[in-house]
Amino acid sequence: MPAPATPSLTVRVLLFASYAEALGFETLELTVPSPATLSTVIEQLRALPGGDQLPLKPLCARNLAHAPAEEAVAMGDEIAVLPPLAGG
Amino acid sequence: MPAPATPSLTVRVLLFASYAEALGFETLELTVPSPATLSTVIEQLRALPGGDQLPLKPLCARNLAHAPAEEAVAMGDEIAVLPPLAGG
Amino acid sequence: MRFVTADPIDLAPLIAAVQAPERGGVASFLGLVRNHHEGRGVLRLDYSAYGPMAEAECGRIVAEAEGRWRVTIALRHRVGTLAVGDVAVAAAAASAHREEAFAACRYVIEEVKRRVPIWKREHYADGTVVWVDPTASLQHA
Amino acid sequence: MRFVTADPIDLAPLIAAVQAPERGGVASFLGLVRNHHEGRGVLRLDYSAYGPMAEAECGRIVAEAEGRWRVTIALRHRVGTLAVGDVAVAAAAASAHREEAFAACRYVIEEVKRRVPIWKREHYADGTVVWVDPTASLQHA
Repeated sequence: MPAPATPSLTVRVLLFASYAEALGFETLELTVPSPATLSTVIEQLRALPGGDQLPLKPLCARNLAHAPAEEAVAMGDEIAVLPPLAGG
Repeated sequence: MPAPATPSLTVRVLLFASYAEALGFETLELTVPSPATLSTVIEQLRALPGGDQLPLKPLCARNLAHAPAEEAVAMGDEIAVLPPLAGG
Repeated sequence: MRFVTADPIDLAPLIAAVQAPERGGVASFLGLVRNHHEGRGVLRLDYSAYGPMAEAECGRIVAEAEGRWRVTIALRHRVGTLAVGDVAVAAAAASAHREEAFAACRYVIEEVKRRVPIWKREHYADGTVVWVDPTASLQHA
Repeated sequence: MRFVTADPIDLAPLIAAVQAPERGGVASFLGLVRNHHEGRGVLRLDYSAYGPMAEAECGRIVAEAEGRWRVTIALRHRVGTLAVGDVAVAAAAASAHREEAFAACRYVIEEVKRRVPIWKREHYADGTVVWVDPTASLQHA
């Protein structure tokens, strides 16, 4: 019998402004082991080329709302990594 | 030799809004014994017909600036008696 | 007559008068004629002023605000007959520092209400006409 | 797009949208593009947003203000390329109570700066272009 597949989930990652420039993309479908939190997603992003320019704990949003690093992520979530906000 | 005249001074009194209605005039040349304060002026105004509708210590201005009741008045001053302010 | 006017007040030229390339924030306030006063329906009101002193007092208030905060202020108060919804008073404060713009704008409006010799006579829906006395009761906005 | 717009922002329609016969006070704030940032001359700047979240966050901020004070709020933030003096953000708060109008307007502007996902890239007179990071230094207005 084959070993059961490691459970995983896929999220949509959005980068903006200086972070998009650092990693060279604005959107990415990212698959991470399940269960996962926003920290898991950030760790994987930081392993990509240019990812060392992301802070260890960037501001994140999950499905259009601010969310803490320890928040769990689910299949299909839209995860945004937000550079320091400068509106107003 | 005639007795020296009692010293006096004349001021211009302005009334506004409900006070002008109560006393039936808006401006008056008023002569008061000298020295005098704003209180002296108010006392004389309160002795006029309708003058009992003025408060004992109304808001006053002297020469375009708020002034306390004990402030001295001088010949030619413009003294305004101000009903409760309602601007804004 | 710089501060007190019988003409309708428009906020836009006041903001234009205070804004400048180095001032990033403009706080402003409009006081409008309301349709009620202490539960009674208001149809319109007449504002009257002790004109020369109102000008002088507005000038002192603006100078105080501009001395206390790093702001430039514009201020207008209307007199004459106003209808519900008309602008009775407008103030704008521009600054490089938005907290100061807010603080100065608030100060100007509070001091105008407290110190500027202006009176209003309200015409109520029931036909009565009354000189408003804000010291006689709680008064808002 | 209710809150975030690429069109120039005019305060008058925002004030018109919130004023009502029972609301006697309208506090408002305009944030304008300044000609300097930390001592450097600014020529223009580009605002960009995470659009759907910016809309959602603005809606949450307005709902919070309207729940906390007796106010009606209008709010707009511009995106795209802005010149010095252009309006970047505008908020208006109408109330029967002027203290609440001021407090709510101030809250909305502070929370927009703190929470809404918008970024700006400043083009300086010396030819450099920088993503602005308000957390990196003191920031005003």
